[in-house]
Amino acid sequence: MNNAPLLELRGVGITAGDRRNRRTLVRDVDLTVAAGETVGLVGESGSGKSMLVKSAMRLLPRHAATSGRIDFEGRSVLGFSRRELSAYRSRDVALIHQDPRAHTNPLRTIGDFLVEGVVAGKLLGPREARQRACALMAAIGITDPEHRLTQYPHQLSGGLLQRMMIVAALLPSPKLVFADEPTTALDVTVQSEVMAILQEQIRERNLGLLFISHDLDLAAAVTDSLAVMYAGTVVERGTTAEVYSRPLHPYTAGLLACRPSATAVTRLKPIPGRPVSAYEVASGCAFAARCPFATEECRKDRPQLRTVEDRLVACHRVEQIGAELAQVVHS
Amino acid sequence: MSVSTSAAGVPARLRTSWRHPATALAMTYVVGPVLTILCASFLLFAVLTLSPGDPVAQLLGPHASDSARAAMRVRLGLDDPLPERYWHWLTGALHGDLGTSLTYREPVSDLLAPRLLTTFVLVGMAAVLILVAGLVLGGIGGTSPRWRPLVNALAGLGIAVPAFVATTFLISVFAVNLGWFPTGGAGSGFTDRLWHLTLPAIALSIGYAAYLIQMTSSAIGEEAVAEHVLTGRGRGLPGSWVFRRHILRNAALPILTASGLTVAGLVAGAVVVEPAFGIDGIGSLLIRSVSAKDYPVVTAVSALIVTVFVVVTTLLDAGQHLLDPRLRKGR
Amino acid sequence: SGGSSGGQKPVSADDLIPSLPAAKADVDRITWNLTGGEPETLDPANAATPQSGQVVRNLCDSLLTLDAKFNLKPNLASYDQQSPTKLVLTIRPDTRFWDGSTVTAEDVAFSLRRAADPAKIASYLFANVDSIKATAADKVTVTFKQPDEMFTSELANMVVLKKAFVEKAGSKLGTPAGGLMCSGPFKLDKWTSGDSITMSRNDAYWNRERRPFAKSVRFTFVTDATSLAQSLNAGEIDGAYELSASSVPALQKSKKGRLVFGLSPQSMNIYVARPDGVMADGKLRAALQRMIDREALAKAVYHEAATPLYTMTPPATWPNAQRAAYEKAYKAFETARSYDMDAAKKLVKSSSYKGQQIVLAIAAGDDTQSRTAQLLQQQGREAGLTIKIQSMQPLVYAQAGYDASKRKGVDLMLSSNFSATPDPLETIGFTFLPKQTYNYVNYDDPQATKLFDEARSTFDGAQRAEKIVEMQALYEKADAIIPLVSTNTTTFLNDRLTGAITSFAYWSMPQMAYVGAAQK
Amino acid sequence: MATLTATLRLRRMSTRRPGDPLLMVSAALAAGLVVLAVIGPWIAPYDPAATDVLAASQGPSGAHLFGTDSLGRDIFSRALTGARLSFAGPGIIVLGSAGLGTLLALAAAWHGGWVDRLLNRLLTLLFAIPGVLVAVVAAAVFGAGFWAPVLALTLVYTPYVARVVRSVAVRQRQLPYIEALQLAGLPTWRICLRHLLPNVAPIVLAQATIGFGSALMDFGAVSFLGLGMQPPTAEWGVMVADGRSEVLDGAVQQSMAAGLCIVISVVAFNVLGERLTQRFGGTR
Amino acid sequence: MTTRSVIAPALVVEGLRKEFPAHSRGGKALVAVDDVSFTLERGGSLAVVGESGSGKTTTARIVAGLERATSGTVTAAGSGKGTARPVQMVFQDPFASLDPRQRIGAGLTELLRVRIGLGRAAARERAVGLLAEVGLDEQHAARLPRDLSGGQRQRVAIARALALEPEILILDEAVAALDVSVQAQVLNLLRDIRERTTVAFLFVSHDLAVVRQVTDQCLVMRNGRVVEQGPTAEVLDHPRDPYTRELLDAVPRPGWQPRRRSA
Ligand SMILES: Nc1ncnc2c1ncn2[C@@H]1O[C@H](COP(=O)(O)OP(=O)(O)OP(=O)(O)O)[C@@H](O)[C@H]1O
Ligand SMILES: Nc1ncnc2c1ncn2[C@@H]1O[C@H](COP(=O)(O)OP(=O)(O)OP(=O)(O)O)[C@@H](O)[C@H]1O
Ligand SMILES: [Mg+2]
Ligand SMILES: [Mg+2]
Repeated sequence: MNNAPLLELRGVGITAGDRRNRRTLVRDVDLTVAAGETVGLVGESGSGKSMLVKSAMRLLPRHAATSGRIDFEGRSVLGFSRRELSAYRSRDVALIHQDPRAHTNPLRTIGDFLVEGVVAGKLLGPREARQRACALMAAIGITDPEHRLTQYPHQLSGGLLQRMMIVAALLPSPKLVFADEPTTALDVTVQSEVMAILQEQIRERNLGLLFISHDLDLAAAVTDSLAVMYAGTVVERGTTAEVYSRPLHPYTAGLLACRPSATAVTRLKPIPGRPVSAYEVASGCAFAARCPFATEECRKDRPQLRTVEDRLVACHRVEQIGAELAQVVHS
Repeated sequence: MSVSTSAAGVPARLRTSWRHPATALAMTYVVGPVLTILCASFLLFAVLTLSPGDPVAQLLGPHASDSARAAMRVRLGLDDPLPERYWHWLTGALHGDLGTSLTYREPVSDLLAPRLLTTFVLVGMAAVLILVAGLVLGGIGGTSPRWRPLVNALAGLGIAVPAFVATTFLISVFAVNLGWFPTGGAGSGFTDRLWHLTLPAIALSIGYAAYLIQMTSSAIGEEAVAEHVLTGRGRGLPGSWVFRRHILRNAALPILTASGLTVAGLVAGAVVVEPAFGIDGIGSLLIRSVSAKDYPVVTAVSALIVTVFVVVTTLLDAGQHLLDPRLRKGR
Repeated sequence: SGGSSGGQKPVSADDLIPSLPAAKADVDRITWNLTGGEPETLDPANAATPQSGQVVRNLCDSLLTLDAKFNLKPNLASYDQQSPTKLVLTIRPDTRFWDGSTVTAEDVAFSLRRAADPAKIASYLFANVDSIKATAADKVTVTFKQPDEMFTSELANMVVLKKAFVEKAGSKLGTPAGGLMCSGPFKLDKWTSGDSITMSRNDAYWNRERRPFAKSVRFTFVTDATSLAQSLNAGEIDGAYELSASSVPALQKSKKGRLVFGLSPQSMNIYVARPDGVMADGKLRAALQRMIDREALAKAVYHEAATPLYTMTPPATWPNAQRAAYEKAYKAFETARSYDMDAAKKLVKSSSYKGQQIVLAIAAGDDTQSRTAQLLQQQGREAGLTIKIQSMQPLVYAQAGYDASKRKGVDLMLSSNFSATPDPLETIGFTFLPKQTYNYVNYDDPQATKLFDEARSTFDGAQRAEKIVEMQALYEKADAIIPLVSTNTTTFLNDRLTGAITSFAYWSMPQMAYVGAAQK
Repeated sequence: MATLTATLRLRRMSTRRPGDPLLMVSAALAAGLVVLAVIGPWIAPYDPAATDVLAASQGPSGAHLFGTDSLGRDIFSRALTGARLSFAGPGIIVLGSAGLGTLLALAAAWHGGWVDRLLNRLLTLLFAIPGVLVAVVAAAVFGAGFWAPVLALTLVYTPYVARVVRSVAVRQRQLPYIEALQLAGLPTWRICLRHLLPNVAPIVLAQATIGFGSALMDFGAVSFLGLGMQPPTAEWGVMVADGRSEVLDGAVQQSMAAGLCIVISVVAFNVLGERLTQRFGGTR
Repeated sequence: MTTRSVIAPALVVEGLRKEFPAHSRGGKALVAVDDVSFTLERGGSLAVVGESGSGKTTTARIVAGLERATSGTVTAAGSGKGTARPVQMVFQDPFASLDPRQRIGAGLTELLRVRIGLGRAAARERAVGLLAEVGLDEQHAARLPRDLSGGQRQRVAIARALALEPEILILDEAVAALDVSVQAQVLNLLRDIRERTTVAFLFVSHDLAVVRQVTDQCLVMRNGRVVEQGPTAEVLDHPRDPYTRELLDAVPRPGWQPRRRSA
């Protein structure tokens, strides 16, 4: 186990489609999650966040292909045999989805759903598994857990169901949890509660967490480090505090600036244009079309992630525009 | 047949908002179907009664006097008002007396009983063929992307072969040229009957089996890419576990419906196949009775076919309510 | 295959075979198909279809009978025409029903009176009957309102039932549930609706000569020509009468049995369907007579199971004794109506025909009729006529047979006729007497009517033949009926069997009693 | 919400995918068949009704591509000529049932409530009566021929169209754009005809295409049973039935030619309909 | 903004109540909206906030006339223009609120011609003007909705609503489905519209930060009832109701920590 990070993505690319029209969805992504670390992955819709998680679990649909390296504890996930893969999925990692209702089988009880992972993986016996599940449910404040086991998904509210997803994810004691926008479908108050539970459990067990969100504020509040994605690539990576307070990439800065403030009424500074997908970008920086600082170089060459002030940024002009960016965010 | 092949989907049932649960159940499973059967049988009865052609023409031959004809019409109640005749028929039918055939001058129930057995064996054989072929091939098509195109092509072709064309083809090849099977008759005794009914059962089943293959294949295929199945995979559940508990279990509902509807439609399909093979079942009886305007027989056979259909669909409905917890406990 | 028709030359009357060589030994079981399908009833008074009549004749004894050459013979009774209006039947003394009871004069009188009931299909035969009485223990006397020569020959199809049984069975008589009680060579075993009728030998049958060879006979009901031919070829079914023309070629090649054509009074004709309309023009009707290639029709549609026909009454209805007289008259028509398209065209030209549509009605679903009509249509086109085929629902078609209102708009009707007895008078009467059922064109010639009445009261065959031939010369001039072919009785019999009656006389005798093993 | 957007985008992506080879092939085949059906009688080498007893029941040859039937008619010409009637019946059935079904479906979807419930009851009733039964009874009432089965099958097919279109229309009806139009005060007929109808039209088309295949088979079946078109009419169902009597003699050409015509046509229209359904995202 | 309140209100809602019949057998009727009253000033902007299922949408739909209230009254200022409706609505889902088969320009001109009664040329000219008002240009008029991005569609939806010159514009989560970067564009557009015209906004949202930007009055709903009502800044800065406070606490912001409500 030594120093190898829990999860390491190197130059990951994802393409999808049939032979005649293949599309790049994700391009050249590097990302690491260390044990006990909470990493945030933020980006607007379609930037490839979910695809990245799916590829890390080898859950991509048949017509999609992954390139690059994905290592878990130093072992190549893409090279896993069937058995290894099964063990990896059942013990090492867990996935919490955005829409819990679509991700539970409507015809089976919550009890079946919660324990089948550990029972099928022969980690626990059925009875033991149910006891553990009840204990865990009680711990996160779900009343009458025994009764919940016999209920069906449609009888539970979205918030409760999402908490069940968390229980199901934690039951096999994985080392790493992927949480793909776990609260997007929920009310703010419920979101707060679900996030609190998730954070509490992750910290308690010292698990790795890859937290995906399009809400920069939320991600900033719950993560240790942040990766910002745009059009299938990571444009900036660093510790949460730094990225949030002093973005180096114009896109990160733009995102921060365009959020309406919860405390003051100001005229918003939107990013012009619309978000694009990876396959819509021909060459050059994907953000160039919307970037106020873009130059000819940006439009021609794709910037690579490079280290700038302890951070990784994919921008040709980081050095030149630093001061202006700060102004954009904080005015 | 089409209506046969185009037969698809369950007739959507009314979701009535009756207050009392028992009333609602009775409404759905008893009153509705019974009303449907009554309406259908009355419609057929009325339409047939109003059709041109005098059944007495055949009963008395060409040389009878007008007064003899008139007397016969009175005796058979042919001149009574329509509702009265229907009421008469209905009350009789409720007491097990389906009336007396005009052409055969014997009780309709006596005519039906032996023919029902023939048709039942034919339909039973066809049902077995359909279910075996449909579920096995459909299962292969649904689970194996490699075989799917072939299975789909087969099903597509099968659906396009009308029973009457299949009949002609089968007779020409297997009966006339190869001499493996007889071309007609229902046979007597168990094995002889099976032997006689093999070709008709195949002809009858081709279209329906193809339909079932399609439905099964697409139900399994659709379920296989459902998000909750993805969740199962993501939790490292073994493939067979996911297939049995998530894919098959969930696909079972539409497959059950399709199977049931297919079998319910078979009796109607026999109307085409039986005359073509010279099998004297209720299908042939219907065709003959229609041209002889033997309305007690036609009404009884039609009511029977409709009843079988309605009963099967009602059972399917009930089965769905049992199998689907979402329907079981209300919303 | 046994001495059936020679393949190439058209079948002529001389090629027809009345019966196959006599059976040599008993057989256990014969499976025979009723090509018309399941009988609607076995009640003799209503058994008017080929299939129901055929079965009944084996079960119940007719008072008189025919032989294979249509000669009238005594059977259960012998007859004595004591005067033109009085007929006395003498019942054989030793006759017994299946249950062992004696056949009495009362049973005979009862059976006849029952058939005369207007609600029975056969009742029309009794139109001239005044009374039916059992006048002695073994005698039944029938008196007539007016002399009726035809009645006697109809007695070949009149069967006797046990009175007590009939009264008990009521309306169930002759159904699968009700059964029958007769004195015939076979006893009814079982009628399984939709499947078969089985009958077994009546070992106590009074007529030793007619004792059946077969222990049991099973009648099947296959109607589909293809299925039937296949079953015959496979030996599953031993034989059948009245095979469909379309299965003739295949069966002729059969290695399992032989196909035989026999004389039959059945014919296919075109009836002019109404007195008005385009066909009212006599020239046009005459054109029709000449434009039809009857030979080709017999060949293409019937595969030679039919013989061209040139008068309404087919040769099979001629009494054997007067054959020569009838034949002479017939030849004249054969020449005058022979196929001649040029003559037909001329006739059409000289007629009032202006290209109107001529509607020809046929029964829907009747393959032979449909093919015949198609051929007629084609030949009509050659002659310059536009013929439109109108398929009628079988029931409507049947109704149109006697109800003029159902023939509205129809100019011609294709119709097959059959007369069960060797007597041309019956058909002629229905067709050419005023107000009769088939007199669609309102033919009314007092001279012909007079001849008809005289013929009916003439019990001497030769004299009657004279009158009929004279009458025929009159009514055929009207061309109200365009005869097409006389359809032969086609019989298929498995080679293991023989003895079958192969002329239409089978319908008036216990035909299954004759069939037995071909080898000792 | 983000994923909602993503799936919508995905769908958009797939509907704009340019080439669906199966769609193109089946559309071309179907179109070709329709053209043949229209011009068939003119290009047929022989008069389909011309009998030639001397050349009866011949196998395929140069003079007679598919051989001749028992009356010596050219089967190829009959098959070609027969296409017109064989297509006309289903064509009318499909037009009628699609029109009627769409009308009912729109009315039910728009009004909801008791109108919808009444329609639903009616459809359930119609579903329960098998199509063949209706066609058979119709033939008994109106007499065998063209119109009886056509009208009966139109009636039988209506509920199938109505059910599918209704479900699509109900879905459309609930979309905000319809409410926006209502709010804007546009007259109901205008919303129904100019907005709702065009949006359900593709699915009606797809449904009608599949229905055409089924109708072709059912229409043929009714003729085959002797309750529809009558011989000597050149129509495929009639031809299959007609050829049956020759099968014993080993002359299968008539039945097989007509049968193949039916199968090929049905496959073409079924595939086309299925591809259209897929493209327009309706439910089967 | 304060000067505006002198004029008669654009919308007065009093004692609004809406019950939905029970779904399942034996169930009770669901009270979606319970005794809701508020006033929307002419040119004002009122936010309706609350958790999911609190009855926001139902209230908005009743005001729009898309739903019938069980009881209570809705009085909207009659529009001087006569034919046009005083209330228009912009929906949440930008992908479903435009007829997918109608070109943008055609949709606008249809409304202008049928409802306002403009001639063909005038309608076209006005349509271009409207598109310009929402930041789209003439070339967008020829496109189908599927060729536009979500933000652009929402602009079109706003243009359509404005075309009928309503007194009141209801925006039901109108920016919720948009990407953040685009959401800001639309919010700015809404602010511009408020400044340029006298149309009043009824702004339904669950996003308090957004609410602060575009409204000046605020209504907090829970379980169909109004729990707090007042000027937006007042309500958001000094919430009086515990539920409002809870809502505010749950909004992620720098230094925020998620908290469990109970236990
Ligand atoms: N199964 C698929 N096949 C092809 N393309 C896909 C598939 N699923 C998603 N995409 C495309 O991949 C890109 C990235 O999608 P992804 O779902 O990863 O985005 P995301 O960042 O998770 O967005 P969201 O916030 O909406 O969930 C999008 O352009 C999407 O349209
Ligand atoms: N047509 C309807 N039939 C039955 N119940 C309904 C209907 N529309 C809404 N409801 C119910 O009324 C309640 C209020 O719904 P409403 O849509 O107004 O909430 P909302 O505040 O807009 O929620 P959200 O933030 O999720 O949009 C909910 O419980 C909902 O289930
Ligand atoms: Mg995602
Ligand atoms: Mg809402």
